[in-house]
Amino acid sequence: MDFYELTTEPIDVGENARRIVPQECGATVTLDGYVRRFTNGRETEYLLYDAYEPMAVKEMEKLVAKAKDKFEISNIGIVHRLGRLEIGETSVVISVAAPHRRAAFEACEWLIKELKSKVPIWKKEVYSDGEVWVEGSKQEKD
Amino acid sequence: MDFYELTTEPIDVGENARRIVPQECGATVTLDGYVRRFTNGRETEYLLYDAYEPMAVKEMEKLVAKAKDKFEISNIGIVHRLGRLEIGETSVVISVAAPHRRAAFEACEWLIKELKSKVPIWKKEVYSDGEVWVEGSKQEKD
Amino acid sequence: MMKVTVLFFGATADEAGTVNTEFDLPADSSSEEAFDTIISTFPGLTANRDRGDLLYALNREYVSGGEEIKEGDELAVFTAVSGG
Amino acid sequence: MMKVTVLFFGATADEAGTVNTEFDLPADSSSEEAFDTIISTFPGLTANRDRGDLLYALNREYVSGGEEIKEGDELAVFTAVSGG
Repeated sequence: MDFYELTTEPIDVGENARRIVPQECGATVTLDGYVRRFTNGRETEYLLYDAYEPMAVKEMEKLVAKAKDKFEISNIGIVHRLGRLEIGETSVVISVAAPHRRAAFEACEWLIKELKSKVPIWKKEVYSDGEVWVEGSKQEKD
Repeated sequence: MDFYELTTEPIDVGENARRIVPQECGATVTLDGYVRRFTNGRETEYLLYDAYEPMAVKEMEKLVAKAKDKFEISNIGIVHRLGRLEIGETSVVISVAAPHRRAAFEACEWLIKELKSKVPIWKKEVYSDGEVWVEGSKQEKD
Repeated sequence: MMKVTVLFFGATADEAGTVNTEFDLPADSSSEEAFDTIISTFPGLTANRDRGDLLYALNREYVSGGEEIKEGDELAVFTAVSGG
Repeated sequence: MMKVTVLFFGATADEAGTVNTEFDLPADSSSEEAFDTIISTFPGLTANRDRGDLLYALNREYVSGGEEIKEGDELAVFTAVSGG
């Protein structure tokens, strides 16, 4: 069972990992991305995530299908949070279960990279003295 | 704050990931290894893990120090379970927090590989018609 | 003429001053023509377009160029995504 | 003579029939001599040793060879680890 969801509720990272554990697998790799306090030395107060929701879900669905085609993995679970997020809160979690961990590591890293360059979600960083919509780059590095 | 522990209690994968989140970081990668039902087509009933406990903790401590030297990461949390484990239960969880996810992926994968070849822990697979201590290989692959 | 819906998100919503608007386009518009018309209506967006900073979607798919726009289509204009 | 503790785990505990035993070794034994003496006492372990399957630890560190064994040391003999 795969899943790809948007939510405005806090994300439970452990639950995400355990939702996709099938009996024939041996390892799950999970990427937990969360709100940093400092970006380029500037202190963030909180973040706002906006999304083109139906397209975002469609793009996540495509990424899941592509990843399962490309890597020897069994299941994928992705949840991206929207709305206001405080420092340290999880914005995105991606879990990949596979019979062998190498494929799970590769697929998880590939998925976050693709998600960051393709899924229509935007974040606004709010500082004590201003705010800015972060613009991604199509050659997203990290 | 790093940690490396042995436990006979069930492991909470999400808690492991969240225990090491520092404010300057942006990503945590977690490897969750659990008991497979089938190994080489043979059905496992349950597993028993034995360890040379004080040496295992020492070796985990060394791996943590080496990883922090080798990769640009902030914190590491490792918990390995001992005793009897049922199918699907987590045997080991390794979480690595880093400012940039690439280093977290690399360090997490390096840590599980090293743990499987160096930390004195052994597993016994118990089948309906027998049992066997699994012997590792110094060139552990996956 | 035909009616389409146009959506903006994040920075483009700020520039356009709206997240959602209806547009009348000539029948048989291509996706290039449609988005050109839309951007020209929002001066705040032209600088973004000229820098090549905008992405375009038609009915919740990225446009690859040459699509034919139809009555009731959903178009969207946004900057490079920054989720994760 | 000096007294040391010897530990076995998993497969070596099964072969040796014990997990923990005391051993008397000649003073000034090297780690090689010590482990040779130990293995010879447990015929179940000699096949493992001859196949190169055994790992050795002294005071909770892998031996690299040439260590000098002292009274009260903790020695351990085990097969390649299989945790994870």
